[in-house]
Amino acid sequence: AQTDVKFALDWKFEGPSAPYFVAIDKGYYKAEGLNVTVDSGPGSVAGIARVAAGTYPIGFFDINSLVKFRDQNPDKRVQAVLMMYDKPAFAIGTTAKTGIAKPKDLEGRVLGAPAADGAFAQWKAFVKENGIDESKVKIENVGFPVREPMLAEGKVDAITGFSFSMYYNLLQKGIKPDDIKIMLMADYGLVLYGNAIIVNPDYAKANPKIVAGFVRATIKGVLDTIKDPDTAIKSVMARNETADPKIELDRLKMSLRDNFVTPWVKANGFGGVDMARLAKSIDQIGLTYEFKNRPTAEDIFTSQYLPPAAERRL
Amino acid sequence: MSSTLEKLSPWLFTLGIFVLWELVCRIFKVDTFVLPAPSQIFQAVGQYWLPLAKNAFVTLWTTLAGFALAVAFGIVLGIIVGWSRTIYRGLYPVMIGFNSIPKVAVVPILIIWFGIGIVPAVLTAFLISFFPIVVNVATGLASMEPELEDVLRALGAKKLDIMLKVGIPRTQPYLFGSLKVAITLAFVGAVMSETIGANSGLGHLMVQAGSNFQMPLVFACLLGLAVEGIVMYAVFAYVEAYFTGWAFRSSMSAAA
Amino acid sequence: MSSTLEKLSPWLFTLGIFVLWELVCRIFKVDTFVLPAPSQIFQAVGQYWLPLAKNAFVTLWTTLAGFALAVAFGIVLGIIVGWSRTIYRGLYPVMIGFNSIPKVAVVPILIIWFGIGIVPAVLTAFLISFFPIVVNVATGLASMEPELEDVLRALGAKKLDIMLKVGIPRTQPYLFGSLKVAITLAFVGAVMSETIGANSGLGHLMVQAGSNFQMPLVFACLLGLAVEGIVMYAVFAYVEAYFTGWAFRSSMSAAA
Amino acid sequence: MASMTGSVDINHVTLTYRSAGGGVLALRDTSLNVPRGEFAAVVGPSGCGKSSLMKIVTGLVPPDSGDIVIFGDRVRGPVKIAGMAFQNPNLLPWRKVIDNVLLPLEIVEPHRRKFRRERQHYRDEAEALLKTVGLDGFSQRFPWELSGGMQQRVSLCRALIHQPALLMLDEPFAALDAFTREELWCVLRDLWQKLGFTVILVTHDLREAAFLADNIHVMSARPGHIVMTKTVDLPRPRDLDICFEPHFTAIVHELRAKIAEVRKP
Amino acid sequence: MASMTGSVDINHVTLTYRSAGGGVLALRDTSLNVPRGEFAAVVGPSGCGKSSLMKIVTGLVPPDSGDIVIFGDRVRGPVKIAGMAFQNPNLLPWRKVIDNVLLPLEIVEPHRRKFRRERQHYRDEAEALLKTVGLDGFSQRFPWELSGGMQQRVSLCRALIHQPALLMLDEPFAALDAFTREELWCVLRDLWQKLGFTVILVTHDLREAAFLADNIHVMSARPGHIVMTKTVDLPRPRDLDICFEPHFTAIVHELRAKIAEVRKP
Ligand SMILES: Nc1ncnc2c1ncn2[C@@H]1O[C@H](COP(=O)(O)OP(=O)(O)OP(=O)(O)O)[C@@H](O)[C@H]1O
Ligand SMILES: Nc1ncnc2c1ncn2[C@@H]1O[C@H](COP(=O)(O)OP(=O)(O)OP(=O)(O)O)[C@@H](O)[C@H]1O
Ligand SMILES: [Mg+2]
Ligand SMILES: [Mg+2]
Repeated sequence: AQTDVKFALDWKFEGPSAPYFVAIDKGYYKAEGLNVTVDSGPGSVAGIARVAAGTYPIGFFDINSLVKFRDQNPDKRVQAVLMMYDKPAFAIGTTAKTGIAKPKDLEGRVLGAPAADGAFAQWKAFVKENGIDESKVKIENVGFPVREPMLAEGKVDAITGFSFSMYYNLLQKGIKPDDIKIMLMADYGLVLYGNAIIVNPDYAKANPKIVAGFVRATIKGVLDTIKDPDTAIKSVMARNETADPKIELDRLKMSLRDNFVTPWVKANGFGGVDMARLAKSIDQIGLTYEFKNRPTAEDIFTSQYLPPAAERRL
Repeated sequence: MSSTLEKLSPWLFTLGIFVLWELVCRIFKVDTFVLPAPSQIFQAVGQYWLPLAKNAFVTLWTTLAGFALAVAFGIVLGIIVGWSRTIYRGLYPVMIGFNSIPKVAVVPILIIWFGIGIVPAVLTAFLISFFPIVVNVATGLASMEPELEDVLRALGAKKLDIMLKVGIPRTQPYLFGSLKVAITLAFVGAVMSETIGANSGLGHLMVQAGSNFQMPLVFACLLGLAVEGIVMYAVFAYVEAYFTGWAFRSSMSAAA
Repeated sequence: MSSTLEKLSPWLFTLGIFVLWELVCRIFKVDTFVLPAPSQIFQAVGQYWLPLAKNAFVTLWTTLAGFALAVAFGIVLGIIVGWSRTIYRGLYPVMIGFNSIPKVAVVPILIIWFGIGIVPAVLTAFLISFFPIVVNVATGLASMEPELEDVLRALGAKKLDIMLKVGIPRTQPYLFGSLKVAITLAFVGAVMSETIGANSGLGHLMVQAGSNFQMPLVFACLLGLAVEGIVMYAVFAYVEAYFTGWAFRSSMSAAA
Repeated sequence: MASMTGSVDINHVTLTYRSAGGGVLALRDTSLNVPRGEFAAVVGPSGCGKSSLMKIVTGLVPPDSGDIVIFGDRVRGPVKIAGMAFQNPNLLPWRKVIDNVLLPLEIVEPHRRKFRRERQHYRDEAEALLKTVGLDGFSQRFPWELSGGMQQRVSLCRALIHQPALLMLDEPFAALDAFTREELWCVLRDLWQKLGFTVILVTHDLREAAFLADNIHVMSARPGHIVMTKTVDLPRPRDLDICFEPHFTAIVHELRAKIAEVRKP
Repeated sequence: MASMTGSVDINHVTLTYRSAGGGVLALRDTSLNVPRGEFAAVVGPSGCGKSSLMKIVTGLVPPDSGDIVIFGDRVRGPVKIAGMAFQNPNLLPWRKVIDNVLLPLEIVEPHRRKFRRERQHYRDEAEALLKTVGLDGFSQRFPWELSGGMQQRVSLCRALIHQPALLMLDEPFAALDAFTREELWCVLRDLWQKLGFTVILVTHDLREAAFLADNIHVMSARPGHIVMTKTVDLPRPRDLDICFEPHFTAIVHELRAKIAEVRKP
C-alpha cells in the first residue's frame, strides 16, 4: 500500500523544484511506497512553522532560518535530513552603472533590503567577513515587490536577495545581462548552507522508513535532474501552466550550477554536510542574530536518513 | 439626464479608466514591472485565459462561501450586539481591536490548523468581511425610531420580533451597503489566504506569475478579481432593488 | 442591567478573551510559533516596550493621516456619487472592482512612485479605507426621506444645501459606523505598506520579528495595533455620542 | 374612585420625561378608571399629557410612581391585549398597506400561530376592514403613496385587526374631513357595540367625544391630571342625528367651558 | 377665471402619481386663482388631492399638464418665495426646536447671507415666534420631546419665520385642541393683516376656513378639482365671536352640504 506524504515547498513551482517532480514522474517515490503530493509555500519563515506544527511532515526550507527557529523553540526538534543547496543563493545584486565591484565598494552607498529577506539576514556576517564599515552603508527596508525596480531606477545602489530571483527580475527590468552584477555571499567568506529537506521530529521518529525512502527517492530525482535538466524541466512545466519554459530552464541551470553542484558536492556526493562548516555557519548567524538557546550542528542536521555515499555520487 | 447615458455610464467609466491608464503608461513610459498597460494585461488575459478562468472560479467560490458565512454571522452578531448594552459595550472594542489587525497575521495560524487549500481561504474571507455587516446591523438596530418600535411593543412583541420586523427591514439599505463593502473584503481575504497557502485560486496564480516575472499576468489576475467583484455587485444591486425600493424614494436618489 | 456591569463590560470582555486564549494555549499546548500565549506576549511587550512604542507611534500617525484623507475624500465622493445617477451608476462598479483588489498589489506601485517611508503608508491607509465611508454616505443620501427633503426644497434650497442640511446629518449614525470600519482598515493598510517598504512602524517591526521567529514580539505588535484601534474607537464613540444622540433614542438602543 | 376588577385602573400616576434639556413633568397624580366594556374619551389642551397617558396605560412608558391595573393584572411592561392607534400613523414604510394592517396578526397569539396556515383568510379580513374605512383598492400600495388621512385610516385598521380587548385610540380621526370622520365614528360605534371591547379615545373634537363615549375625562394643562369626568347620558344606540339635539350640544358646551377654564393655569 | 398678474394661478393642472401598483390620478384639470394678498382656503374629502395641490403650487411636484404661475413667474421647479407647513410636521430630528425654526433663514436669501452675523437677532425673533404659539421654554428641546400638537406648532413657526410672500398651510391646526386652535387662528389672522402675504390654507375644519379665508375652494373626491368657490363676505377684521353669527353658520352649512354632495361620486 502507498503511504500518503504531503511535502511542502518553500515557494512556488519553479525550475529549481524540478527534482521532486522528476522523482514523482519517474516513480521513485512510488518505488519507496510513497504517494507524495507537493504543495507550494509562502517562504521559509512561515513554512518551517508548518513543518514544526505537523501540518506537513516534510518540507524544503532554508537551514539558516531553521537555526533561528530552533533557537526560539528549543523543544521543537525539527531537523534537516538532506542538504539540497550546498551553497546558498544569498547574494548582493547591483548594476554596472553603480560601479560597485566588490563588497567594500558598498560603503557610502544605499542598500535596499527587505526586512524579511533570507539574504539580508546574513548581512552582518557578510560585513564582518569583508571588513565593511557598516555605519557607512545606508540600509532601506524595501519589500520584495519593489526591490529590483528600485535598484533599476537608481533609488538604491545595491540589493540583497536570492541570486536567481534578482537576476531574472533585473533582466525583466530591461537591464542587460552584462550589466547585472551578482555577488554570491558564499563567494565572499560566508560558509552558510542553503535550503535543506527538513522533517517534523515526531513524524520522523514514528516513520523513519518513510523519511529515509523520501530522501533516497529525492536524491534520485536530483541526480536525474543534474544529468538532464532539459527533460527535468518538463516535469515542472506540466504543473505550472503559466511559466515560461525558457526562463525556468535557465533558472534551473543557474541553480544547479550555483547551489546544487558545488566542488564539495562533486567530491563528497550529494545531500550531506560538513558538520564543522555547519557549526561555523551557526557562528556566523550569531553575528547578526542574538542566540538565546544556541543550537549545535547536530541539533540542526542528522545524516541518519541518508543513503550510503555511493548512492549519492554524482 | 438621459437614461441612455445612465445605462452606458458604467461602461463609459470603465472604458475611460482603461484609456487613461494606457495613456499614462505610454506617456510616462511606466515600466511593465511597476504597472503594466491595459493592452499588455489584455494580451496576458488572452494568452492565459484557461488558467485564469480555472483559478478565478476557485477564488469565486471560496469567497462566496466565506461571504455567506460572514453575512449569516454578521447579522446574528449585529442583532446580539444591538440587543444588550453590556454586550455592545463589551464586544465592540474587542471587535475593533481584532479588525485593526491585518488578517495576513492570522492566515498562517489558520493554515497550520486547517492545512493549505480552501478552508483557510474561506475562513479568512469570513473573518475579514463580517465586521462591516455587524456595524451596520448594530447601528440600524440602535438607531431604530422609538415610534416604530412602539408600534410593535404596544402589541406585546418580544425584543427579537421587534428586531426582525422593524430593526432589520429598516436598516436594509445600509445592510446592502455593508454587503458591498463586505464582498470586496471577502475577495481580498480569500486572495490573501491563497497567496500564503493554496495550490489554486487567483491569489496562488498571482504569486506564481509574480515569481515568474509575469507582471501582466499578475494584473490580469487583479482584473479577474475586479470583474468578479463587479459581477457580485450587480447581483446585489438586483436583490437590493427588489428589497429596498421603499427606501430609495428620494427624487435625488441615485440608487433607484 | 446594572450600569456598573455596563461600564466594566469592555474590560471584562477583554480580560475574558485573554484568559480564554491563555487557557487554550496551555490546555491544547499550542506552539508558540503558531499562537503565543498572552503571558508570552506581555513578556515581549515588557521586554521590547521602547521599540514597540516608537514604532506604534509612527503607525498611529500615518494611519491617522490616511484616515483623515479617507474621511474627507469619502464624504465628498459619497456626496458626488449620491448626487448624480450617471456618476453613481458609472463609478460604483469601478469602485467595487478597485476594492476587490488586495491593496498589497498596489503598495509596490506607490512605493516606486513615492519612495519608501511614510507617503505610501498614508496613501495605502487612505486607499483601503475610503470605500466604506463612500458607501454609507451615498446610501444615506440616496435613502433620504422625500418628506424631509421637501422641507428644504420648498424653500428653494439647492441640491448641495439639501445634502448638507438633511442628507449628511440624517446618515450620521451610519457615517460613524463606517468610520469605525474605516479606521480598522486604515490601520491594516498602513501596516501592510510598512511591511513592504518602510524603515519604521509596527509593520516593519513585525516583519523583522517574524523573520527572527520572535512570534511573541509579532503578536505584541498586533496587540499594539489592536490597542490603537480601540483608542481611536473610544475617540469616535465620544464624538458620536455628541453628534448623534438624537438618533439613538430607542429604548433598546445599545449605543446610547 | 374605588378600583374594581375588570377595569382599566390608573392610580395616582406621575410621569416625568427626563432629558438633556431638563425634566418635563407630563402627568401629576393622575387617576382614572375605565370599567370593562366602557367607551371612554380623554380630552384636554395640546401638550397636556394625553398621549403620555395612553403610553402609560399600554405599558410603553413606565410611570415614576403610581400603578396601572388592566383587568386585574398590574402593568409592568408592554401589555399584550391592547390595540393602539398612535397619534402619528407610524406605518412601516417597507410594508405595503395590507402588510401593515396584518402586522399585529404576525405578533399576537393566537393569530401568530395560525398566521402562515390561514394567510388567505387573514388577508381577506384585512381587505374587508380596509374597505370599511374607505380604502378598498389601496391594499397593495406603500404607505407613502397615501394621503395623510388615508394613512391614519390604515393605522386605525392596524389597531382593530386583531380584535383587542382594549382599544387605545390617540386622535385617530384628526386628519379626516368631517364626513369621513363621521362615517368612521359610526364604524367604530358599530364595532364596539358588536364586540364589546373597552376603548380609550383621545380626541380634540368634543362632538366626537360626546357622540362616542360613555364617559369623557377632561385633563388639565400640563402637568396633566383629570379635572372632570363627564358622563354622557345619551341613549344607545346613538345615531348621527343626535349631534343636533340640544342635550348633546349642552354636553359639548359644558366640556368646552371646562377646558377653557383649565387652560388658564 | 381670468388670470391677472400678481396672483397665484393654477391652470388646468392634471397630476398622476405613477408607481408599481399602478397610476393614481390625483388631480384632474384643476384650476384655481388666488389674487395677491388674498387668504384662500381649500377644503375637500380625505385623499382628494389637497396636499398634492399644495405641492404642485410650490413646485415640489411637477404636474402632468397645465401650468402654475405665481405672481407672474411660471413655476418650473421648487419656488423660493413660499413658506410651507406640511401636513406632517416633518421636523428634522437632529435639530433642536429653535434650529428647526431657524432652518429657512439658513437657506433663503437675504437672511442666508446675514445669518451668521445676525445670529442672535434671528434667534430672538424665533423665540418670540415660538412664544406666540405657546411654546416658550421649549426652544432647546428636540422635536421628539414634544407632543404631536406642539410639533405642529413648531412646523407652523418654521413656515412663518422668513416672512414669505406666499404661505402654504396644509392642515396646520389638525392636531390642536379647539382653544389652542382658535388662539392660533387669531395669531395667523393678525400676522396676515399686518404683513399682507398671500395664504393658501388646506383644512378639514369648515369653521376654520370660514373664519380665516376670503375665498373657500371646495374640491371634489379624487381625482380632485375645484367644484365650488365660496366667497366669505364677512367683514374684516373678524373676531372669534363672528363664529356664532347666523351668517357664519350659514356659510359653514352651505360648504358642508356641498362636500356631502361631492363625496358621493
Ligand atoms: N419623549 C419625550 N421626551 C421628553 N418630553 C416629552 C416626550 N414626549 C412628550 N413629552 C412632553 O410631555 C408633555 C406631554 O406630551 P403628550 O404627547 O403626552 O401631550 P398630548 O396631550 O398628547 O398633546 P397633543 O394633544 O399635542 O398630542 C409635553 O409637554 C411634551 O413636551
Ligand atoms: N407619493 C405618492 N405616490 C403615489 N400616490 C400618491 C402619493 N401621494 C399621494 N398619492 C395619492 O394621491 C391622492 C391624493 O393625495 P393627497 O395627499 O393630495 O390627498 P389629500 O387631499 O391631502 O388627503 P388628506 O386630506 O387625507 O391629507 C391619494 O389618493 C393618494 O393615494
Ligand atoms: Mg398627543
Ligand atoms: Mg393631505
